Amino acid sequence: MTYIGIIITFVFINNFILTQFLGLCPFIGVSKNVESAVGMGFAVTFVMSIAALATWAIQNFILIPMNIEFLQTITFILMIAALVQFVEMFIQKSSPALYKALGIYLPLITTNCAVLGIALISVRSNYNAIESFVAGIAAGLGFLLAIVLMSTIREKLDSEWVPAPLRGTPIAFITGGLMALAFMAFDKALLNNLIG
Amino acid sequence: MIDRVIYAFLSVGILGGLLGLALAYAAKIFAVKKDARVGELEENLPGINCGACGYPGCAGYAEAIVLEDAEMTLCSPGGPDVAAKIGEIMGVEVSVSGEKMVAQVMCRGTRETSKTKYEYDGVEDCNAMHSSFGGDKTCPYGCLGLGSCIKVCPVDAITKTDAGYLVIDRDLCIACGKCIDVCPTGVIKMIPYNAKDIVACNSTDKGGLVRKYCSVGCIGCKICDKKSPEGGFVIENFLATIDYSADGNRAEAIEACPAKCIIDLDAVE
Amino acid sequence: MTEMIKTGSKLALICAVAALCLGAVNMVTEPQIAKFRAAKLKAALEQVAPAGTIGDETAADDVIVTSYYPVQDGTSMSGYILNLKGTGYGGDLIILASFTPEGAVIGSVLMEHDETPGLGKEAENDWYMEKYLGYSGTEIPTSKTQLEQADLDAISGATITYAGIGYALAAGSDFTVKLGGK
Amino acid sequence: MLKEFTKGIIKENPVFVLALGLCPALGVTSKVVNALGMGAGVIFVLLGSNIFVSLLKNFIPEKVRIPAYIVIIASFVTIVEMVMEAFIPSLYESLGVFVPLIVVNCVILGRAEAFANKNTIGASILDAFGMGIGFTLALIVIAFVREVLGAGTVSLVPIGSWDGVITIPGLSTSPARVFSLAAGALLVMGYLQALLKWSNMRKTEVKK
Repeated sequence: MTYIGIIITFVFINNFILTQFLGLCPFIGVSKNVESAVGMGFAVTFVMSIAALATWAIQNFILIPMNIEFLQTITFILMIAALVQFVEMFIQKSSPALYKALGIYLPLITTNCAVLGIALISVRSNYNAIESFVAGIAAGLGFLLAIVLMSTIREKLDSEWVPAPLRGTPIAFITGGLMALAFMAFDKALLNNLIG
Repeated sequence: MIDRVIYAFLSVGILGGLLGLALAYAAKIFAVKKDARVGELEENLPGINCGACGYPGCAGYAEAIVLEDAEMTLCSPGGPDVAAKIGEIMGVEVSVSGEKMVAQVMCRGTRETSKTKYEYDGVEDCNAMHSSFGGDKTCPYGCLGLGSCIKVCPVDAITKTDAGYLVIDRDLCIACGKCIDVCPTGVIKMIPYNAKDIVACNSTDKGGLVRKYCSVGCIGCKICDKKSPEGGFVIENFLATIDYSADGNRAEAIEACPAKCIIDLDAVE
Repeated sequence: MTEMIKTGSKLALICAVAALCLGAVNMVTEPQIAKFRAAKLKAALEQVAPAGTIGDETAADDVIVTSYYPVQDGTSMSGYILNLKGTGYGGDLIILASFTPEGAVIGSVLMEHDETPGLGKEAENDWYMEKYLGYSGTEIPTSKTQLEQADLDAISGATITYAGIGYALAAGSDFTVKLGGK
Repeated sequence: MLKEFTKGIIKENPVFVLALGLCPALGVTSKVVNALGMGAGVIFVLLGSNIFVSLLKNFIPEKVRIPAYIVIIASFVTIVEMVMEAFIPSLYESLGVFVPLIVVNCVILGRAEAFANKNTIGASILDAFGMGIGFTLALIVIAFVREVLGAGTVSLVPIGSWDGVITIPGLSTSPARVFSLAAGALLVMGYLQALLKWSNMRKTEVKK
């Protein structure tokens, strides 16, 4: 699949949050204001692209040669957890300001289904190294797009009158549901028309 | 068959070991030297991150105390006991003067009791309404009742009564002052926690004018001071306020006040 | 320094022990899974195969046809069973389909897919796949209009899945014709 | 002690109250039988992980805390995956990509991080059961609503010849198919949470 195809697929057609259901916990939890959403979006994109590459390496250099593919889940998630902790320490040291903005969201990424999701999906559709990396970035951008759209809507919602039982997470879910409805418009036909 | 189990054992073991070493090593070189006292301070601060001390949350305040030796009594929600604990951790004697303060809305005017200039149908936010001609109420000093303070209060101490005016729960209020900052008409004021009564009005217009636009507004008639001289009533430019250092009985004044705007806080609204 | 070694070795120990348990469980479950997968394949082959003995699988270097089994009935070639990989809405569609040497569809089963439940997933049912019987080559409906004429666009909104199946079967049919009864 | 168990079911229900484990909660609940399968998997993994985490809580060094917990959780998940694929393959097929995702299910790591590494094994077991059952109940409720509206059927565990699917005459012919899709799941989740919040508010009002 061409790289543009991958990007369009993961940003629009198979958007990680709105059609694949991956990464909902931060999507609901962190989308209260735009800055934290953008911060979370970039942190996830950054980790996802490296994780996709690292897990591709594990799959092809360790798991397949030794024929121990049943260890896929454990090795992938071990790598992701270590990667996230490493990135968190690195950012804390190199730029405390960025760490203050992102700090609390980084450990959240380990438990983010989207990161392991992209690793498994790119292995399952046996992408090569570059395709996995591009898929990681694309999925991250899809995540960023969805979470930033969501945070702008939720900020607007704060000043609107919302019935009492709907305030907080319920209205967030309903907004997410309506966004998912809109995202259903992007389907394979879009891909075929766009890149033939 | 067995060899694959051994492969699994070795490969994941080595991978885990390498990652563990890398993380431990990274923890060493990336270690940001954090003063132990900052952590300890953070535990003792209330943790509501309300920003009353002027620093970004309790973590920010803790760091400011240790690194920039900020004032140790700024944590108003914590009050005297938190300040004492900070002093203890920093090894400095800290004494907090004055007693616990709480915020109160000095207005009981609702859409029934106060006239309005226009029909407002916009964003549920006091500042938004206030930006168009100072709010829909004819009285420019009163509470607009759209609850911006409710949204900003970190401890949800403010509630809107069925009658339509706002009440602040004195036990919940942590005196962080956020409601005062957000309120466009400045109708929220700080009073001592154990204050018994308040004059629920903020209007300095002449009595005649107040009577035209609000039936529960103070008209500066000074009856309260005559009826309960030791109640600490101070009347300046047509508005009565209470000097809480005098704590005499104000029952007659409450009774006599034509606008009934002196409220006994203990008589639960 | 020693503290680092201790941390590293502790994590290594936990990971190694975990991997050991997994290896052991895998030894127990793997033959079971293999047996189950083989049985499933055999059942599908029988369901789809024309009369005759099924030959062994030979790889095919075609984009859609991954491998095929020749089926001999006595001396004459009664048909071929092909492993097809089409693309549906959710991802790949793994189909096992059998064709007469002239390329007419004898039978087909949807083996693996990620189609949406309630929409594309309906293609799993036999009543859907049987509608393709008898078609061969270019007659196999692939576009929306062709699918509707042949009453194959069973559920609205899942046309992409059905078009995916149509394309795969058409490719399979051409492939068998090219084999020419080898 | 019993409080540890009961809190997970209503008061601190992981899905509705803590908003954890949303990915599988919405992803897999297009059928009730899937919810049961996923719930059982999560209870088993949560139980195993809580026990081992609280067992090893002094052994695991602070610096590699999260990777160590994740390895424990991942190994339990892989065991569930293997056992399910080997012995109940039909359920494994319908759970698809969601089985490995149990490992990043925030509920499990959340409980390991917030509870198991600070409490005794006994409390951790009760907490695991409480949270697991709370999670499963939430999943069943969501799955029931989504399946009835989205497919007009209620599919339970097939026993013997009965394939376990109860079709609702009126609905199953022309169901609102959106509910078995992503958008419908989010909407159902939103309205269910609103319902729960509304009933809590009414309860507190009645009490006041």
